[in-house]
Amino acid sequence: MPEKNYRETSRRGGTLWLLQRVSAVVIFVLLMIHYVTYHFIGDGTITYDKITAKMASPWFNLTQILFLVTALFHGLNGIWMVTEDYIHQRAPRLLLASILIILGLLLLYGGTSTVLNAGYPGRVSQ
Amino acid sequence: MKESIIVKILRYQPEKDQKPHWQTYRLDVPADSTILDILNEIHWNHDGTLAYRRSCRSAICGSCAMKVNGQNVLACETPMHKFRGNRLKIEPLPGFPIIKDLVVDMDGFFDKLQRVKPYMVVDKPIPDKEFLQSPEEFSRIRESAYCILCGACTSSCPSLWANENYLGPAALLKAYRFIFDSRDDGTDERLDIINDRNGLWRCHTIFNCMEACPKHIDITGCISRLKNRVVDNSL
Amino acid sequence: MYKRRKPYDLSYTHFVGSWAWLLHRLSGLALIFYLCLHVWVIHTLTLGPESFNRLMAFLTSPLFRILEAGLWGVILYHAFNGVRVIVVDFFGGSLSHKKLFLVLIAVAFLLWAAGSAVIIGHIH
Amino acid sequence: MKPEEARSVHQIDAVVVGAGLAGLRAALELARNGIEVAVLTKVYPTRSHSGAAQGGIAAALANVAEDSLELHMFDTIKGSDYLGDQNVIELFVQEARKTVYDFEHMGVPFSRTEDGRINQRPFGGHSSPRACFSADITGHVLLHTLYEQCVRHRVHFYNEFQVVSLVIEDHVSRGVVAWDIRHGGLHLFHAKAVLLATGGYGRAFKITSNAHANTGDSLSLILEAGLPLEDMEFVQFHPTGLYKHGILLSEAARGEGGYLLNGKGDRFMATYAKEKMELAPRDLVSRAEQTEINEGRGVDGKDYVCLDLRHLGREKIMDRLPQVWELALNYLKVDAIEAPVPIQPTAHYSMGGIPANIHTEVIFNASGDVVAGLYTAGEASCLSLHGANRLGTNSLQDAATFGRLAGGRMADFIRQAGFSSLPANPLDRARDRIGHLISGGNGRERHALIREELQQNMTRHAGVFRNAEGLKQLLQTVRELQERYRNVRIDDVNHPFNLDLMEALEVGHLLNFSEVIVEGALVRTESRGAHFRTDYPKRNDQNWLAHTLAWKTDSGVHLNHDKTVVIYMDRFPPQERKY
Repeated sequence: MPEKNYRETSRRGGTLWLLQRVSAVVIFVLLMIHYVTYHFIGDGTITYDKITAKMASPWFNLTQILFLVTALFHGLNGIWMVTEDYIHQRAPRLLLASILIILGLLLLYGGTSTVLNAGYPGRVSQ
Repeated sequence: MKESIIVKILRYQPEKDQKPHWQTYRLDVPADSTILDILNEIHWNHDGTLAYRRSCRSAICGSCAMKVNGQNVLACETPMHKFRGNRLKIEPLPGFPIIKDLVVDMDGFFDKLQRVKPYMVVDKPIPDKEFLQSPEEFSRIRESAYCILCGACTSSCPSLWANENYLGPAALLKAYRFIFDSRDDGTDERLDIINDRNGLWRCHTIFNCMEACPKHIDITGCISRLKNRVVDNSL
Repeated sequence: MYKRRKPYDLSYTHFVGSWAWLLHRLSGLALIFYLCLHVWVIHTLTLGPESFNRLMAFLTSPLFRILEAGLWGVILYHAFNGVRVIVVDFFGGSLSHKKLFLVLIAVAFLLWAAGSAVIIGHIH
Repeated sequence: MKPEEARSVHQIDAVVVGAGLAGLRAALELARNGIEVAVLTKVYPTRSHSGAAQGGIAAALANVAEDSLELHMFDTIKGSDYLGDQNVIELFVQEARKTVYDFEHMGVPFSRTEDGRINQRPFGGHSSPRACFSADITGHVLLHTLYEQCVRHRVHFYNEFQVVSLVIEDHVSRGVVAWDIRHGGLHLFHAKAVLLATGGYGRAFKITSNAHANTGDSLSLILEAGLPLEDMEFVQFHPTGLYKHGILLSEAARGEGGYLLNGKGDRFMATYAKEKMELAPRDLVSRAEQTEINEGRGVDGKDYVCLDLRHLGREKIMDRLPQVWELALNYLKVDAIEAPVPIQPTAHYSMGGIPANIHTEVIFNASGDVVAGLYTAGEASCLSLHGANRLGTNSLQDAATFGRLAGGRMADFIRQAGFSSLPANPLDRARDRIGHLISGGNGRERHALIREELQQNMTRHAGVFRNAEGLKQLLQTVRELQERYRNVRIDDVNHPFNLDLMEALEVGHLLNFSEVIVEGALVRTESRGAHFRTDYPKRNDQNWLAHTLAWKTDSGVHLNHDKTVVIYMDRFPPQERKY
C-alpha cells in the first residue's frame, strides 16, 4: 500500500475559519453603518471638520478601531487562505506570512494613530 | 432513428504521444445514446485503440466518470441529448494524471481515502446480534453511504487542481460517513486527521463537487457539518 | 502517465457556486487593496485640514464618484455572497445555495442601485 | 516490453481472483487469520458488480415477522425446483444470520426498524420478510464495507489485473497467470491456495443486467484446464430489466408492492401465480411476462410490459426505491411516480458454474474428487445452493457466507500445506494467447461483431423459453463464431491499458462456455426452474433430478449426469412447485 503522507498538521485551520466568519459579521454591520452615515446621509462631501467632530467621541473611535482590526484581519487572513491553496512550500509560506503580519501591524499602527491623533481638535493648529 | 454527431476526444497514447491531443470522430448513433454508448460504438466499430473504463453501465460502479462538455459526469447514465448541438467534447477527469486516453490514475484518490480511516472502529463489546441504531441515526449517514467513489467530485474541485495533496470531497465524505455513524468509536481520531491544512480547510464551499456528483449527495453540506464539529470540539 | 499542471481549469463549465467563489476571491483581493489605500488616505487627517480637504476635493470629483459607486458594488457583492457562505456553513444552506445566491444578489443589486443613485447624485 | 517474460513473479499464500462480495469476504477472512492474501481484480474492488445488487441479503433474523431456519431452507429448496443440494442449503441458512450480524458489526449501514434493529422486507419466493436491506443499495454498502475492512486488514490488492490462465497440474492448483492491464505484462502468482470468485456471465446475452466485466472468465479457464463446469444450462432471467437496456430494476420494487401490468393494464400475474402474484419467484414471473409479450399482450403490441409503482406514492418511492426511480428517469425518461416503467426479462444470474463441494473445494468429477488448493465461491461457483433457480437476496448471502467459509477453509489448508512446485513453463498458455491477439496475423474479424452475434443468438434461443430446434441452430452458430474468433485481429497493439485486448480475451471466454450452456440445455429434456423447454414443459424427476457436469474436449462438449442431488427425503421430498 502506498504510504504518502498528505498531512500538514495545522490545527489553526478551524480557528482561522471561524474568526474569518465572525469578523465578517462584525464588518458587515459596521460597514453598513459607516456607509449610511458617511455617504447616504447629508450632501456627500467629506471635510476635515466633519470628521474631526465625529472623532471627538471616544465611542466612535472605538468602533473605528474595531473596524480597522476586524477588516485587517479579515482581509489579510483572506489573502493567506487564497495563497495557502497555491503555495505549498514551507519557505515561501513563511515569507508570505511574515509580510502579511508586518503589513497588518503597519496598517494597524497607521490607522490607529490617525484615529487617535486626529480625534483631538486641540492638537490641531489653527 | 439515428443522428449525426461530432465527438472530440482528448487522446493520449503513452507509447507514442508526448502530450494529449484532440481527435475528432464523426458518426451516426441512435438518438437515445448515452455517452458510454457512443464510446462503445467508437471502440467496437471504428477505433479499437480508444481506452476508457466502464463496467456496470447503471451508475453504481463508478468506473466511467469523465469530463464531457466541461463537466464531470458518469458516461453510462448521461444521454447525449443533455448537451445541445450534437457536439461532444470528451476528456479524462481533470486534476488526475492520465494513464491513457480517458483512463486516469486513481491511486492517489484511493490512497487519500485510506488516510481518513475509512472503516468502522469499535471499542465497545460486540453484541450477539446487531448494534441498535435508530432510523433517525441511520438517516444521518444514509446519504453519504451512496457514494460510489467515482472521483467526479474530487476531480472537479478547484482546491484539488491547486493542491494535489488536498484530501478532496470524496475522502471527507467518507470521513463524515463514519464520524456521524452512531456505532463508531473512532470519531476523535478521524476529526484530528481531517483537521488539517490539506484536509477540511481547503474546502471553500465552491459546490463543484455537488454539481458533479452522480448520486446528488449533499457533499458540501456534509463537509460544513464536519467543520462545525471540529470547531465545536476545539472550543 | 501524463501529469497535467493547471492551477485552474478554465474549461470546466462554471456553475453558480464556482462563479460565486471566484468573484468572492477577486472582490476580496480588491477590497484589501482598497483598505490599504483607505488607511493611507485617512492618514492625511494628521497633516491638518488643508491637505486633507484638498485631497477630499480631488477624491469627490465625478470620476471618483463613479469609482465609488463601483466600490459600493464590490463591497455589496462580497458582503452578500459572504452572507450566503455563512448560511451554508452554519445554517444548513448547502442544498439551497443557488436560490440563496439569486435572492441575496438581487437584494445587493437593489442596494447598489439605490446607493449609487445617491453617490452619483452627489456629483456637482 | 515483450509478453514473453513475466514482468514479475509473486509468491504468496493465497490468491483470490475477483473482488466482489465473495472474493473480498474470503480475502478478509484470510487476512483475519493472519494469511498473506493477494486479490486480483479486472476493475477496482468497489467497481465489482456485487455493488449493483439492490434489494437485500436474506437471513431469517425474524426482526419484523416470524421466521425460521426451516422455513428459509424450505423456500430455497422449493425455489431451486429441488435441484439444490439440501446439505448445502442447510449449512447456508444456518450460517446466514452470522454473516449478516458480522456485516453489521463491520459497519454496514442497514435500514432500521423503529426499535433499532436491522429492517427486513419481503422478496420473491420467500414466505417471510427476510431481506435485510439498506434502502436500495444493499450490495453497494456491503461491497464498500468489505473493501474498507480489507484495507484495514492490509489485504494486497492487484487492481486491474486480468487472469489469463490457471496453473493447474495433476489436479493440484499452483497459481495463476495474470495480465497487468494498466502497464501491460504478465505476472505469475505462485500460491498455495487459489479462490476463483469472478462472478457471473450475463454478458453472454444481449439483454442482461450484468456489467461489461461479467464475462465469466474463470469458468472458461476452468474448461481450458480440462476441468468440468456444472449446471450451466440454468440461467436466471430477472423479470424487471429496464426495457431495451436490460439494466436491473430491483425486485424490491415488487417487494415494496409494485404491480406488473400488461398492455391491457391488467395485473397479469393473477393468471400465473394467484397467491404470490408479483412476488412469485423470478423464473415464473419472467415466463409470465414473456408469455404476455409473445401472445401480443405487451404494451402497444411491443416486447415489453410495465412495472407500476404509482400507487406507492412519492414518499415511499423516494425513501425505499430512489435508485429505481432514477434509473427509469435517466435511461427511459419515465418518472416512476407518475407513469409505469417499461420492463422486460433480462439475463441476470448464473446458477451453474465451477463445481465445488460443500467446503467450496473445486471438484473435477461426479464422485467429488477435489483439485488440491483450488476453491470457488459466489456466482462463479456451483455448490448447487440455488439449484435450477435462485431466490432474490439469496445471492448476496451466498457470496458472503461461502466467501467467508472458503476463506476459513483456505486458511486451514494453507497452514498445513507447502508451495507446490511450478510446471516448467507456466506462462506458455497465457503468452501464446496474448501474443496471438496482439500480433494478429492476417485476421480480419472484429471481436465486437462476434460478441454481438453471440449475444443476440443466445438471448433469442437460450433465453426464457428454449426448444430443441432453436438450441441446435444456436449450437451451430456458436461453433461458427468460435471458428471466426480464431481470426480476430485487434486494433490496439500497445501494452498499457489495452481495452481492445481485454475485450478480445473476454469474447474468447464467452464463446468457450456458451457452447456448454447450449449443449447442456439441449440435452436436458425437461423444464426445471429457470430452464424451460417449450417442447418438454414438465419437470421430469425420474430422469433429470441430477446435476450436469460438462467438459470441453477436442471432439466437443462431453456431458455427464451422474452427480446426484442431495435430498433429505424425510424432510423435503420433491413436490410440485406452485405459488
